[in-house]
Amino acid sequence: MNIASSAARIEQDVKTDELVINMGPQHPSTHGVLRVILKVDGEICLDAQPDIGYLHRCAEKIAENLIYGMFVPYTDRMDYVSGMGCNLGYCMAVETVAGIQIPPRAEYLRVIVTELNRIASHLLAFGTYGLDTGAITPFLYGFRERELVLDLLEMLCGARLTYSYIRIGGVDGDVTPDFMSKLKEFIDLFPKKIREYNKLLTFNHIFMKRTTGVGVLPPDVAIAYGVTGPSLRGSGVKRDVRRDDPYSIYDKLEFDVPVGTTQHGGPIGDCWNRYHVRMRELEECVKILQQCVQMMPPGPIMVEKLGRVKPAAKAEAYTRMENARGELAFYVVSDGTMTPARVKVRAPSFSNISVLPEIVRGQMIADVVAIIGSLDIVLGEIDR
Amino acid sequence: MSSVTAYFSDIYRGLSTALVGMSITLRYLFSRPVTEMYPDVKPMTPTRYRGVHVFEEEKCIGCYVCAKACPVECIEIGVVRKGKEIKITRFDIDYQKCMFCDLCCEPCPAHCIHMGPEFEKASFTRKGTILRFATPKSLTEEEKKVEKVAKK
Amino acid sequence: MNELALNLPVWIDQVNAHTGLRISVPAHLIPILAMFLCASIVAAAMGLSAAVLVWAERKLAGHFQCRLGPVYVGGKFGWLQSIADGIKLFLKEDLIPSDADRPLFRIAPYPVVLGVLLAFIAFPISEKLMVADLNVGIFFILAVLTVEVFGVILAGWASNNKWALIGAMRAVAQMVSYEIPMGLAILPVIMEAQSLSLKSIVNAQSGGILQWYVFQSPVFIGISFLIFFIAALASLKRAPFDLPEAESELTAGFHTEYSGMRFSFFFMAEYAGMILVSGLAALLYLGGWHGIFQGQAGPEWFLLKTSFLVFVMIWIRWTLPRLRIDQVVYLGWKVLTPFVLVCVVGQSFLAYK
Amino acid sequence: MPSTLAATGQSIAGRAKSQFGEKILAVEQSPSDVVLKVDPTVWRAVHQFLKDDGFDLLHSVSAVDWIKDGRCWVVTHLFDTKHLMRISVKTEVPRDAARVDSLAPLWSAANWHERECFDLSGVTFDGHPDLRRILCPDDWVGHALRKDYKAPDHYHGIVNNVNLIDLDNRQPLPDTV
Repeated sequence: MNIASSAARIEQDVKTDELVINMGPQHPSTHGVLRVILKVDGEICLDAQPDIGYLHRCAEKIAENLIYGMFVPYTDRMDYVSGMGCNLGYCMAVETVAGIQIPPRAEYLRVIVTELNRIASHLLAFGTYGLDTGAITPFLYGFRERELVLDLLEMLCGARLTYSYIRIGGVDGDVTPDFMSKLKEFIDLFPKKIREYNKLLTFNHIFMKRTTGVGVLPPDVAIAYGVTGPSLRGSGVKRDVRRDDPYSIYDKLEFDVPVGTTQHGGPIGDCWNRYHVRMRELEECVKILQQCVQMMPPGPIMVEKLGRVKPAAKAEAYTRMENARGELAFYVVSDGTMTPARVKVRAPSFSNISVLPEIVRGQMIADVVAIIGSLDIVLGEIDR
Repeated sequence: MSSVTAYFSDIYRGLSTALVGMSITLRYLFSRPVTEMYPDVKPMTPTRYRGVHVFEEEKCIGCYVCAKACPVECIEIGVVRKGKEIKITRFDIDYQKCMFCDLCCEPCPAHCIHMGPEFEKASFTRKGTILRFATPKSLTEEEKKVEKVAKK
Repeated sequence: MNELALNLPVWIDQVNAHTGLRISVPAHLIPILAMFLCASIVAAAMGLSAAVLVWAERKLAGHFQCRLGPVYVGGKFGWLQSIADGIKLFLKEDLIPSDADRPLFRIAPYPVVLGVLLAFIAFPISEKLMVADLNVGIFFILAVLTVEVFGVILAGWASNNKWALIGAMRAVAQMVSYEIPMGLAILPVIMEAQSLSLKSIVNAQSGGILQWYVFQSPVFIGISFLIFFIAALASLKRAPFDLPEAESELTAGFHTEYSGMRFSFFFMAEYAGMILVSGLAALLYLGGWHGIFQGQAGPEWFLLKTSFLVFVMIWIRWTLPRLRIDQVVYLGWKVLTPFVLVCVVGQSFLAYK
Repeated sequence: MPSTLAATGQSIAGRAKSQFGEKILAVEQSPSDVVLKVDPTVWRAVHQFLKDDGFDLLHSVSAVDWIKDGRCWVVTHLFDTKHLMRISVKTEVPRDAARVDSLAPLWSAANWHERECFDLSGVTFDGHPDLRRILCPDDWVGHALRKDYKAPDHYHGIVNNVNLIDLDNRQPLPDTV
């Protein structure tokens, strides 16, 4: 694209002013309360500085004042779109630091709910990305299927958004036969719907023109900024914690790690790639769910006699897990009491959004929206 | 691909994919809507639904375990103990704070508090969101002295 | 209108005879009275049809998206929804931002409505039903539609809001770009009909579906019909060309700061414009009030065709993503304009008999 | 459950030990990482060494406040995306003068992570290009994750302390600062 160079030429010929625009915190497409300070020259964006913190609750401080198990409901409210992932990340960290082994059935249940939640989260990303690019109907279609997932999760844990289903030492409740039949129904139905989404939005020519070659994130820049998850995989880097460092039962499951391609006729790492990686991950989620349903062993779902979680003093663990948005890590340090000395949350969106200034330069205002949407951020997690 | 063919294939693909998308939306125009008519038709909440608590006062032993387990300290309990006799004078839950996390119900030794199916407890005042579960009791002066009210 | 002016004294006499009143109107006031009557009929019809259309769009949008759309207001189907919305907008406070250019901010909505309103003057619904059969009807409509641009840029500038300004800039770039393919797309039809009067253009298409211009000359006029429709979408700022008010980018574009009645003027102009350009397409390309078979004619045919085109507009809006401004301008100048030029040249050879 | 990659940092830890000698205070094994305890003076040099060795992804920068010891940990977690290796680097600084060198010249990611660490834990990073608060407002007082931190009751007239809100009759707000 030579937009930037032509902009420079116009700047030489005609003396024009730059316009500083405040995008957010109340703006329809900043996905929450992100504020971006845009410096534009007409329609072309010269600089963008994200400003975060509007949703800051200092959850890490709250964690220091609660006993280990009590912090689980708060993790739901970080990445509120995929709360199960946050539950799992925190519980894994505490279990690692306290040396708790959880029963196999609980592991399967954990994977089922996190993958279901990943589907819900990616559907939201799909729908809102449609909205960002101006197509309203895909959003409703995405939410229609997301509703099915939420109904499933509601059946299992009684809540639709803030689950706190995964607890330290296991999970909150066992599946019911009703749940399993509904889950199988969903697994059968969903691949058809993915094909429909692809027809409606992914391969729509206007949509492809809007996203191809826009916001190209080279792999080295992505890694330098600590970008992880689908956004990194969109740049062609095949890194997925579920594959590289299988936690829970992911080593027993077969699934692909989709990465960005050039099949759409654009560079690797553009918005379309980041978006399409998510769409292909939906298919992989269905695969994982199918395997989990078949392989799930009987048994207890909670550690017997968990007792008090009281790790040794100065014990620490830094557990990473692949949440819908990237590598979510919890750094738990114990001081030998019932409450942790420090819980640090490494939120994937925090690093993902920090790369924004790097990739919006020279793009147009409409592209800024497309880029923010393709990074798929959740502000609850960035600000914590 | 030369730029001429690219130009024409762009136009062709623009039109054809638009028509494909329009055929999908047209199909849904004639399919049944999925809207739930919420205020008219109440949705069925599943059995494990975590709504407003259900409190069984006769079972409660006033042990404060639920209040201690609450991460947000939204439960306030008042108990009068006279020997083996237990009188629950207060059992208030502040639904401004409650996260509906179910952590209070798990440790209860008497199984007297559960999450219920009710979820419509909006109120116009802050006070209205504090639900008092215990039946009101008149206390004697002596009982008032031994009444123990605690949040945690 | 002239017929109305001729009939008015007769009607007044009849009213006087029936009621015993003694209304007498001086002869020189009769044309003015007729003008007022016509104007108010057009304005009322436009307002009413815009209201119906808003409801229809919401209802259709709902069903396209597996929702229901409005259901409560007015008993079944929420058919009074847009009336209720209208009342709400009437009663709302008319907010003007403190840093706005107040006089400009106040007058900006009027040119927008004015353009569409004026265009209805030369707009025939059937053989008889029209305000004025201008001999330059189509030219007049295209000319007054352009007035809307003034209102939009005024609104964007006077709001003193950066988003509104960008929206207005986009609107102007887009509407000016698409005037050209839209105007050129009409040329083949005019060449074929040898007239600028809409009435004679339609009457040249009488005699069954094959006489409609789209089917008379399916290649050149057919393509120019498609181009006219796309260009009309763009100049109406309808999705997928809704960049001036792109809600995900510019919150609401040029009318971000407007509320209440002034906002509803923008809204009404958009919907009245939809009816206008759909009707125009029906008149120019689809035989206007002539039916599918020979001898069938009447306003119902015209309304049917218009509402079908309006339905297609709604359908497109609820399916497609939005383009980017450079792509919109590219489409206007590099795709539609060359194609329509080919159509014009081709049709001029065909028309040379 | 210990991570399968927990011990992947052992070999590089050994090499770092021979490179920096005394300055590497200890090499520990946590359930998830090899933890390299280093002297604050070689903070950036060790990271430079690790980055040159292939640790291209800075996962996080965090600080742990140990008020009883009067010390403060600054911890980074690194990841090598090509060879799938991970390591953690830890240093101890006095909590009153918590300063280390910034890693922003090495990893772009460090910019925001260090800003967050400065904002919440009050660690100063020397050589950081733009060390401002990131989550809290610029005029916020104190660093929330310090153990001796007390949240203010009011902030610009907004009541911050829940216990000060009278549910029955709300007091008029104090004058804004």
